[in-house]
Amino acid sequence: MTTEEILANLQTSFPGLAKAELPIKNYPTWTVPAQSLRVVCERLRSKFSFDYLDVVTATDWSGPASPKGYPRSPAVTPGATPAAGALARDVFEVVYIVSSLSAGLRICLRCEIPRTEGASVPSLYGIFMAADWQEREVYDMFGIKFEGHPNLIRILTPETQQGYPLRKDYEHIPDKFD
Amino acid sequence: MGIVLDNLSKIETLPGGEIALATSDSLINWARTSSLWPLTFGLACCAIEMMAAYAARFDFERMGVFPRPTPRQADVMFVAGTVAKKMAEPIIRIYKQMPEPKFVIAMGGCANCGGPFYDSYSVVKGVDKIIPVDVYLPGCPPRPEALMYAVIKLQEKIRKMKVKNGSGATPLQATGSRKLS
Amino acid sequence: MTKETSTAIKADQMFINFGPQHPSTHGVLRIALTVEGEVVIKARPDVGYLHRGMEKLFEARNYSQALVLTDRLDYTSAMHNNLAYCLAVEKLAGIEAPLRAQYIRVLVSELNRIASHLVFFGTFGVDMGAFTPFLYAFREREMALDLFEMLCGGRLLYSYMRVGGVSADLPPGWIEKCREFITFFKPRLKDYDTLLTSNPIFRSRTEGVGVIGAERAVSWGLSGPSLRGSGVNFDVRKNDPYCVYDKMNFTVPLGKTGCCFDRYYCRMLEMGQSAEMVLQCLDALSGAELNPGEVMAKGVPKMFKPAAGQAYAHVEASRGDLGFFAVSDGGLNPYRMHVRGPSFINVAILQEILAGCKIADVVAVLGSLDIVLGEVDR
Amino acid sequence: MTEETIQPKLSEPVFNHSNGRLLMPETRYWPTQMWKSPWSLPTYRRGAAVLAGLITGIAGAAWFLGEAGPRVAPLYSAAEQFALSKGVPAFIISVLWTFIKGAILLAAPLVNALFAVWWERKISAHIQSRMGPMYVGWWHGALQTVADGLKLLLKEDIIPETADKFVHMMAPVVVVIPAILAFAPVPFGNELVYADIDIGTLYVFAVGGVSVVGIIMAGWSSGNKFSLLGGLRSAAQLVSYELPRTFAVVPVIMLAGTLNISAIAGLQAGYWGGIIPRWLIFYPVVGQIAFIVFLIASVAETNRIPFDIPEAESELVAGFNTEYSGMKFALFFLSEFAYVLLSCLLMASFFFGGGAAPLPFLDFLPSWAWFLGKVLILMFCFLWFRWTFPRFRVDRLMDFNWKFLLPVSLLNIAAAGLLIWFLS
Repeated sequence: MTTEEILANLQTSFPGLAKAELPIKNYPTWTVPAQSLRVVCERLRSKFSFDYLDVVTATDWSGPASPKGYPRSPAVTPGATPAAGALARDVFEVVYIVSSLSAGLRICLRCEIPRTEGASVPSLYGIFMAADWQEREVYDMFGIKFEGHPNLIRILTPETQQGYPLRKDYEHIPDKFD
Repeated sequence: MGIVLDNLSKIETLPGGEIALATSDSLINWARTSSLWPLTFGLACCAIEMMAAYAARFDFERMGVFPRPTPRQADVMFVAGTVAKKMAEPIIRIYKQMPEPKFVIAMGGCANCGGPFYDSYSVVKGVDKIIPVDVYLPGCPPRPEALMYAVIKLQEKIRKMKVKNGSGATPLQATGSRKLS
Repeated sequence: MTKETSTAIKADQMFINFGPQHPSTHGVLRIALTVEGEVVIKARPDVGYLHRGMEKLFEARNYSQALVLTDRLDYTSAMHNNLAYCLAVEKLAGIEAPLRAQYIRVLVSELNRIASHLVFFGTFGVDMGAFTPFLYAFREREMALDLFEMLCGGRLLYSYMRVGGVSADLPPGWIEKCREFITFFKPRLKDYDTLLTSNPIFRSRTEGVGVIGAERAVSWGLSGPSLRGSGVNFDVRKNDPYCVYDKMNFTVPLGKTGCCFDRYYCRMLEMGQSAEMVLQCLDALSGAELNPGEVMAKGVPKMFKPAAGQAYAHVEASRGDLGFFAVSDGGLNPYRMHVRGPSFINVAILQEILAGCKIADVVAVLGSLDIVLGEVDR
Repeated sequence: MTEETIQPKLSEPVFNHSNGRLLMPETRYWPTQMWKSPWSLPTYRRGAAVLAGLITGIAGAAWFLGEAGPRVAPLYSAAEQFALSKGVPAFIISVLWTFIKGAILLAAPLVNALFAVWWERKISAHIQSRMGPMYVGWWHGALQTVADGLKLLLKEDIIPETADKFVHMMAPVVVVIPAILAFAPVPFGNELVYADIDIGTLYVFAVGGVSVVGIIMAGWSSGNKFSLLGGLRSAAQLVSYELPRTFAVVPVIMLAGTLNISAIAGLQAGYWGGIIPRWLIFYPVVGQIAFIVFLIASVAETNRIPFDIPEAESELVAGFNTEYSGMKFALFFLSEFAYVLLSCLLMASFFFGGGAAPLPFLDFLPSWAWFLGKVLILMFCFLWFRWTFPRFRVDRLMDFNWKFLLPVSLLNIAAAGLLIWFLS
């Protein structure tokens, strides 16, 4: 069964599911509305044997990274600031790559959520155990809450960390070690 | 043995005391330079080169460098790698657990000044911000030979230590780790 | 220590802080163990003691500069990191490396896999209390490092691969030296087996310890030898071939039960397969059909702006499926670069499989998963 | 893909391809060259020559010196005569003599520690294709242990805040004193024994068993969880392995008919058929099993790999001595090597005929030289095990003891009974 057929099959029950405009190269990329993410993944796993969660990550599309996010100003080369303002919009894009080891298929799921303080998506914990730490990492870096995750606390940064570092508007507050 | 070391400098007042003191200094320093026991403690990439220095080709044990797993029995700490802010407190604690006289070698660019992560939000830019450092060893990562060179430099430093100046510790060590704001 | 661990301890239990400074945590991992006598009741791995904010730093470097940071991820197999990064950026920018460069990439990746697995073999031996394998493994590893040093001047962190190829062709005499190394190395694998693998004490320490079933391994997203030790036949080199792996002739060793010994022995067998692949690459490279000297794609500037887009490329690194997710907005710097570190995902399973183990098994399980903290914490 | 914006000016890297560092044979060679023919390397030949010279030199010196026991006796009687003629009471002489002998005996574990630690480091290095200590002292790091000891003596002595201070301080003492006391009835050669008591075997095991209390004290009082676990592990291990160790000696006692160690060693003099020495290890089945059980249990008693779970470095950091620094730690080290020496001395006396020469025509060397040689060979076994085996897990260790060693040693006692019945 190809990914096209799977998509057609799923679209009958989830009309929000669609092919993404800007796909990941060489990967079938679908956009999923946040509310049906968990159900789609459950269906993918149970019906189409997509049992392996490769990646959970996110992108902050709000524009170029603020230089204040670095304790010392990085050596920014001229022209490094992005020219393409067209892509900038006020969303977080949560990216999942799931794969089926038996069928050798890989699908990228993308889920756009508005860029607010309490931005949240449903957690995939329970469907894929691999989501456990990867979601914690995304929470740590972006502050995106994963609803239903049993242990959503910071994982990589120290407890003294202020703010979410991978947000583009992150501003570093010097602490005692700087 | 602290009592002996503390009172050893009083020999100087005796006739011929200076010679005796110089002899005991050289004996003590010989012992200390000849058996520098580091802590088996690695942080990042440099730790692999540190392991290579212990291993067959470079064989640190030729110089009497014999790794100990616990800070209580160690003389020197190789801070081998990037010091993340989360790791800073444990490093200070380990340093405090080591018995005097204790030495620190900052191995690699990260431990010296932050290295390639000089502009990172979660890296301590140089381990000398949290503990006193005796020898700075540049490189990313330094070769095992370089680490041996750092140890030789540390030995040179130890040879200049005198019992007269504060129970044989280097001046910075006498005050312990720096106070954090 | 978080509140969660300090409150839930009963009178006959004890809380042990395993790490971050501990001889056998392979870096600065911390495991919060609740033990009852010698038996672990609960384990909570705590990572982040080497968090360097690498993904943030990628956004402040251009594509060539960012390559240097990738070396520091999994520092025992830097070539794989370089390769995965280069593949992702090449995909993003639409560059294709020349065939000779692809062969060299496969060659050095496999050589680095040998070096990396030797570190595993040595440190696993130390975890088990046998110190000598460590020295033997490092003796052979030094030879592989000599070859790398000849190739690019670096012993540990290479930055040898570049976007569009590799930085330099093989130096004269390298191929013969490499063959010499492989012929020396293959009999040493038997030595390792006699020294450690066939030791009954070692077998009793590892067999049936830390069993991860196939389904559980897949669900937790394990990859690499840790996954294959559980009998799941998944290898990126076979299932999603990159470079010239589709032309290579090799088998993927599989374990049966998923215990520590299976994971260990998968790695040992993989070294033999890697040695075979190195020989195949050397044969191809010493022939005349691959143009000597043509190791960089033509017209790749030092600084470039890929068109806006997203790409994901993954390789089979020594520790598993290493992926780079790159997003470009058309600027000089990556807009976002995410690293799927196999160690990071592999180490998460510790919280489940350590419960019920002995304290001595903690080091066995941890050692058999073969994590590198640089990749876990990034 | 867009055109380049800035082209940084960098000089091309220059590689010295033809002779990189790799290809310089004087400074670095690959193990391949070593593997082909190690004897082609001058260092190998020189090392072998030095080793052969050392062995012959020591043997020659031993031959020249001859038996120590018979030479000491006339010295002692002459000194006694001299003192008696000056009017010193006899009991003072005997007390003084006891003290002098005690001081000489005390030197044995101390000198042994200095030597054995260096030797262990050299042996381990050569097993692992390294060199070991090289630069400290005049020859091959000969003074390495002296430097280590001096440095440890001068280190700060830390007593942790959470420690039970008195017990923490006493623990090394409790470990070391029995280790030295246990040497009293052990012979170092014919007539070279401090206290030739009749219950020597019993005494050694009884006194040696006290050290475990010190280890438990160390583990408990340190206020460190790793130490505590190490102490508990050592309590379980040492008490368990005492049993097979003692039972392994029972056949020896049955065959010899005495508990006096030097008498046991003396009974093994002589040869069967003029060739095979009448050592206990050559008694069919019983001797070999007793020796192997005793060897294994001795390795376990001395906390060495594969039985070093009380100080398992990769699990418990340093086990019971995690919190010990400076000289206290050195005392633990000293006692460990003292027990290794003691085990080797016991094995040499029980199973290898003490000071008897292995072949009749070799008895021109004095008994203490044979004793020393046997002890060194047995000690080498201890070091060899340490650098070859992995470590047992704690429950497997107990299984091994209770389910294998103990039954075997009990069966061996029965077999010894059969053998005695058969011989008589």
